[in-house]
Amino acid sequence: MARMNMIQAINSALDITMGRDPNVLVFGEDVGYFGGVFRCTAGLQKKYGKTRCFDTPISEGGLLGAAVGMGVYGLRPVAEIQFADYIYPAFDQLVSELARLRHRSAGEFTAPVTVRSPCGGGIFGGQTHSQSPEGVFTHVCGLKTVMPSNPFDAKGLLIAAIEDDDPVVFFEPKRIYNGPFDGHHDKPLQPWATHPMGEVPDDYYSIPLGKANVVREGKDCTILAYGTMVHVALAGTEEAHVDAEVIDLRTLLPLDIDTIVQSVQKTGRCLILHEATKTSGFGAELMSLVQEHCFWHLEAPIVRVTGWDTPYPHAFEWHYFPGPKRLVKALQTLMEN
Amino acid sequence: MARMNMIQAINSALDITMGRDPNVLVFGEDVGYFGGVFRCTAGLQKKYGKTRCFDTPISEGGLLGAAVGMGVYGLRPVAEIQFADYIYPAFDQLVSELARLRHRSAGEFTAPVTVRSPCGGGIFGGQTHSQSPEGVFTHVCGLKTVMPSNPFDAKGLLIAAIEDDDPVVFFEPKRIYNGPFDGHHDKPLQPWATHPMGEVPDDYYSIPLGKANVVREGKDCTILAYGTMVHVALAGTEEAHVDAEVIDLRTLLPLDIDTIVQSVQKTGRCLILHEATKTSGFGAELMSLVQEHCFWHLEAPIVRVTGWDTPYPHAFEWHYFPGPKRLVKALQTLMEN
Amino acid sequence: MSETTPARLRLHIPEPKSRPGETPDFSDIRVPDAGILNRPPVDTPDEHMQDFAFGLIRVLDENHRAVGDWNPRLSADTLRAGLRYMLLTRVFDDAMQRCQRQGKTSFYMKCTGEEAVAVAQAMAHDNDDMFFPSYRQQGLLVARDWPLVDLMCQIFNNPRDRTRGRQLPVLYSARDANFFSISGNLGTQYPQAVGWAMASAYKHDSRIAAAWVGDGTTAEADFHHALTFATVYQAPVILNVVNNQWAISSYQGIAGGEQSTFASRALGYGLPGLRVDGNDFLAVYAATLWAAERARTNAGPTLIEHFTYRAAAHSTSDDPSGYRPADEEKSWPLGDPIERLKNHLIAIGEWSEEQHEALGVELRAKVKADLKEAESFGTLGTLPDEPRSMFDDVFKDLPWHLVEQRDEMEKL
Amino acid sequence: MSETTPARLRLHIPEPKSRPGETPDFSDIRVPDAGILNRPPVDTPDEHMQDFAFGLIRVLDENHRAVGDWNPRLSADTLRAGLRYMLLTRVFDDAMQRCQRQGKTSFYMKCTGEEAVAVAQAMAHDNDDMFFPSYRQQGLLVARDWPLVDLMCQIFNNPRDRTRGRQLPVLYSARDANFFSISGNLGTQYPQAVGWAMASAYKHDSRIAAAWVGDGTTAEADFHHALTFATVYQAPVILNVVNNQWAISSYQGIAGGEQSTFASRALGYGLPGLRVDGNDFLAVYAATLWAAERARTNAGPTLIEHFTYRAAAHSTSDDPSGYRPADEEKSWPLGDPIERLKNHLIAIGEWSEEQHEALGVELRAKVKADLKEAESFGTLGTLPDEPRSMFDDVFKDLPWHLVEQRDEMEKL
Ligand SMILES: Cc1ncc(C[n+]2csc(CCOP(=O)(O)OP(=O)(O)O)c2C)c(N)n1
Ligand SMILES: Cc1ncc(C[n+]2csc(CCOP(=O)(O)OP(=O)(O)O)c2C)c(N)n1
Ligand SMILES: [Mg+2]
Ligand SMILES: [Mg+2]
Repeated sequence: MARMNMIQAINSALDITMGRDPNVLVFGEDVGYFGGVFRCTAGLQKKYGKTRCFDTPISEGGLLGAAVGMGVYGLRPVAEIQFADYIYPAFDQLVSELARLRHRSAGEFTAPVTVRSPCGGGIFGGQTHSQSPEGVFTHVCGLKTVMPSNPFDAKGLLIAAIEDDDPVVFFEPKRIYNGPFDGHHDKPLQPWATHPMGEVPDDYYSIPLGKANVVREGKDCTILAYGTMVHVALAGTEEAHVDAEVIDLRTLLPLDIDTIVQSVQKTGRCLILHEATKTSGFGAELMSLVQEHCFWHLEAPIVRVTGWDTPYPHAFEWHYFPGPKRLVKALQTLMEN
Repeated sequence: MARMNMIQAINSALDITMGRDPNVLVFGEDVGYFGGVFRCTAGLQKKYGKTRCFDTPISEGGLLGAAVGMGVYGLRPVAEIQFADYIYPAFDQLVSELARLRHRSAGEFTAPVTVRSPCGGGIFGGQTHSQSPEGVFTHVCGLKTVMPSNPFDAKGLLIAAIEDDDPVVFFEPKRIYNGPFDGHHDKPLQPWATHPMGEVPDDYYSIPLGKANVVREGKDCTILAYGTMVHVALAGTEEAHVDAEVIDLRTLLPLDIDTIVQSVQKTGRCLILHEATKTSGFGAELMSLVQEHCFWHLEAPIVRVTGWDTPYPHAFEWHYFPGPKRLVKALQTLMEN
Repeated sequence: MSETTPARLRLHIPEPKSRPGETPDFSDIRVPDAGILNRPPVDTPDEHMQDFAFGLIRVLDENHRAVGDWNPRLSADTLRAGLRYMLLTRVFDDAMQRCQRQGKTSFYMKCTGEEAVAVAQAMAHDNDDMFFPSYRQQGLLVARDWPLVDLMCQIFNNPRDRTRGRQLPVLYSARDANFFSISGNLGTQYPQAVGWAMASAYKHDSRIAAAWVGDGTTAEADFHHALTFATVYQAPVILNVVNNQWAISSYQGIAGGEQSTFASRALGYGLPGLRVDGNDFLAVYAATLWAAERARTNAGPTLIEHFTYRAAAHSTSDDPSGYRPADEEKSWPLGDPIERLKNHLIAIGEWSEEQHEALGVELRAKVKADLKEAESFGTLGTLPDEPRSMFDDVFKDLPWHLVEQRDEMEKL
Repeated sequence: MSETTPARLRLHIPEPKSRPGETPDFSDIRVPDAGILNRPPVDTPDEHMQDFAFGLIRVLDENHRAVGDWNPRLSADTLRAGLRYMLLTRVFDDAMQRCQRQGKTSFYMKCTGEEAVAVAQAMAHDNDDMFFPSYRQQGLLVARDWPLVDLMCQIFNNPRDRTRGRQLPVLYSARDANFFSISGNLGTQYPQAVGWAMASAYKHDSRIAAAWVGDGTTAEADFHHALTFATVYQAPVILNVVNNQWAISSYQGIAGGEQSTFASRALGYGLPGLRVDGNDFLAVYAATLWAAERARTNAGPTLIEHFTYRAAAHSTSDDPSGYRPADEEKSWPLGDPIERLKNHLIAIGEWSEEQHEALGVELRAKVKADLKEAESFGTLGTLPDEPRSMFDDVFKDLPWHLVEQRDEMEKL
């Protein structure tokens, strides 16, 4: 057991899969010699050589297109999109090609590509370094979408994603790269070293995609969260003195519906928490599924706590970020009803 | 009053706005001399000249980027994306630029661009000529999203969209270009000429964005639909012998929430119908809003009837298309509950 | 401050020289003599490759002789094989077009007039080279002896359709022919081919990749992506632009062909661009051999512009009389690829009108027989499979929500 | 079948000549003498523009003299103005970098070593020409006499920030300076500039547009989109590529600069590409005048590659010692733009070390005073506005759901 922050855990996942499988290639903007602007690929070029971990031109569409072709050849490319905000230039290759190839060719051609990308705000990145576009990808048939909330999960889920024969979009909440963040931006940063989920085995293990994790058991209500928001959920729960069951979805698609339904049928109340903008965000799908599966168990309307429907403003980051204060208030409404 | 099909109505809207405002330019792939693969821009180049209605290179990203620049200059560009399936190469210019410009520049720069694009299936187009991506755009702050269901609305809404100072994505369900379609593909096509909504004034009028239309009053339940599905909703209602209130949303964002809430609070039951794939489709947002606003009035779970979560298969079009048969069954479940 | 006096700016909109009602006008097309260009070494630095990007590589001259440095000196058997494949492709196209008119398929696209491109290139490549085609390279499959019955079944979406009715007809997939699944989205295969070639190079393999787009598609982002990645990583790939003068109703000037050639796009990336008479079987064959040798010897990628003409409609949904003069194709200065190769074979005494006649009869009979067989498995309307099959292959394994939806569909 | 014997393919990965710990090595950069290239008419057909895309337009020679056909023959006052703007830009950069270290702003980006590009170009343009910059052309605003206090307030996101704290610092907007809102997404402004220029041409206006991207950004789709639309519609636009050798940690070879020049990209589109010594104020000024005259006379667009060097870190979040030799900038063969113009002015007897010294003192004092004023309105942490303001400008008018969300926020 070692202590790793999320960057080290991701680096370890890449290192281990590259070591086990010569078909795993890692590339993206600044990922080669430099090791990535967030250092997730540090040391990999030195260890595995220039043709296994390298820089690409600043062309998200091009690097995704090339990744699809490499996948078709038989490799397992792991492509980094430097910021999730910059995944849009690659959108056509992602949704029209990568996601559809297996289906349109009836399985003749497939591309097991993993797309890694840091997402989310809380780092003073302004509107073009803070977005959480995960919801859009859950609307695209043929893609799996993952977002870990801690180093242990990040490593296990990334290894599973790379080994998965379907394309996976793997979002990394950059705000928690170095430590958990519960939304109290005025508090000093807690390093992962002091957090149980910062304990990460050095060697190989994987966490199956599609399985959620109940990070806190409770009976008053159910909170559905993922990524950074899991920590906000836990903090808000304590501060609201509500015995909430907190579920870390880990994989958004395919979704672990059973764990969700069981919990909501038990608690009768549900709150959905995400950083992405509200309208047509993934919270809408979660709310719909809970409504469809648990209608007769619901004792109060399901509640969404999300980012506002505006671009992520640089100056008003903490007014925008759905932190504990908003969560506590929402939990109170949820319980009063 | 003239009789127009949807193509003629759209052509008339373009003709009238070009006639009234020299800043309106119309362009896209094959829209110039030829008049568009669906003929929506027929005759406009001849009437207004090559520099007002012209072909663009096959570069959706390029033509959208150019449209943004034209908008910044002070023009009102109307860009056609030949098929909604091909809007993805323009995705970055749409969501990162067009949608955000006013906000990021605090109003210093704006681009009143209208993006027209035929969407939807039922025309043997296969997976790359049948998609309904509207939901994705409702998740993007700063874009308005419109989808008409008939010639009269198409003309009035398109004129409003072009005159609107915010960017508008205007989806045209190509299956109903020539006549309403209720999902009974075996029945002969009914031309718009024989349909009341095929009666379209020759001259200028506009229909405000953000206002839904109750196309059928009813008390048993509420059906939320738009585009082609409005006609399926009306057919299914008759066939299920359910007195449903059918609401044609017309504009998805901003949404006419009042009309929806009023109706559901009256009926206590709600069904949502769209052709797009289910997971994280716009139906999820509709279901969430209804759940949030009408929870205490709901007598049964809200139901979604949508396209399956697969690419649109060429051979199984009618197994994929959410037609009256599926609607009737869903209405029965909805009423039984 | 600029010293120029403010002039009134003008917006330029490119226009073809002739439109419906006018007489076809190709007077702006310069047709250099065959054989005048030399064949440089495959590792020639691109600054010395200018002439090949702006000129036109041609082998067959007015007297139907193969002349010059680029003459690939092919055996008569190879030439006859090429002629046969081209003619078979044309006969196949005509037959499938008829099927569409008869309602046996929803859609079809011919490559009439462009047969030399796909056929000569398939023959010049190794059989295990990987092809990333557009929808207009059916000749690649014909020349790789892929069963026409299989293509027909894909077109008919019948139970023998290996893609199980998933795609629009003509968007073939044929992995066993090293022929990539065709996308409906233009140009996406271009960077994919480069990625495949990068993988082949990474693996120290010897297989190279080739990709095709049309003149209109060069305007897409993926064209630039492919050229950029190809030059940066010196990928073993041949990037082909089939300039058939039209993109549905837009002539090639709308794609940027007015100010320069598509072959010349390569020069700015430090790559050689070869502009080839696309209706000259021998020229296409020779240019492809050159680019293939270049790729296989780690000398780098090549862009080839095939200068040809789309003699037929864009597709069965298109009517060219709406945007170009009637039978403009008859005035196309570079002639017809099948006629030209036939005349060459006759000129060298290796073919005759009678043999050609007989070949036509034989191939029409073959296609008729294949069609009969394919139709016996069903045409448009016969479902290729159980409807439930549409849920397969979205993912490798069906997730719960697709199982649920499949059950819902079957309970209807 | 290919006649080449299957070779083992190799994947090529470009590498800079020197990395940290090694001595800087620019031996592969050829520096032609100043003044050797002629200045062609602005409507010269692009096939005769080769030399300008592969050579290097330079005016200042080793003896600090302005030589050759491209010498714009600027007055001493103009030259002194240019020197002043460049120095002011550098002083401003240093001050803002300090502010970031002091926590007065979250982020900053310098353009040290590249000042000549933005300053000379702004001066060569008409004031009503429209600029679509990247984040490294602050010199454009300085040279248009835009108040530094306004820029500082944007950087500090204080109540005087005209963009109301919406964007990351340095992503300025300055409509009154005809300076377009800078996007965080690389390259998107390129086709937008072309569209703006098309609109200006459509309106028979006389204003032209100019856009800037870095070497790395040329790989983005929008680079190709811009060049394609510019050539097709012959838009009155100047497309600039500032090749400062680095894109964060990737050297320009990763963007495709290894096999050809960025200026040469233009040739394949039938456009002239000018490759200019970006650290030579006079050369940049002259090339810009040429391209502006070309655009304004409906002769077409131009691509200009400014060959320069990013002397500072990419941004305050970056540390170049991780990927390039320490003080590599000292070995840059084209020197420093401010030094070079200063030496030229001294050489022609229009300037002195003393005056330069005094100018430095004056500008540092000016920036200090401006900073004092800007800081008086607040720095990072002082909110630019009411939080509710973040809901403005998403749309022209607030739709109900934003009103609802705004109320929810305020009720907290
Ligand atoms: C991304 C995308 N945009 C638009 C289309 C619609 N479309 C199909 S074919 C075509 C014309 C292509 O012309 P070209 O590239 O010259 O190929 P050709 O048909 O001449 O072989 C267009 C615009 C598409 N399929 N994909
Ligand atoms: C679409 C997009 N991809 C990636 C980034 C991240 N990024 C910001 S600056 C930069 C490097 C740009 O290099 P270059 O174009 O050479 O400009 P320079 O910084 O050297 O002036 C990168 C990769 C971005 N901002 N936008
Ligand atoms: Mg074409
Ligand atoms: Mg750079």
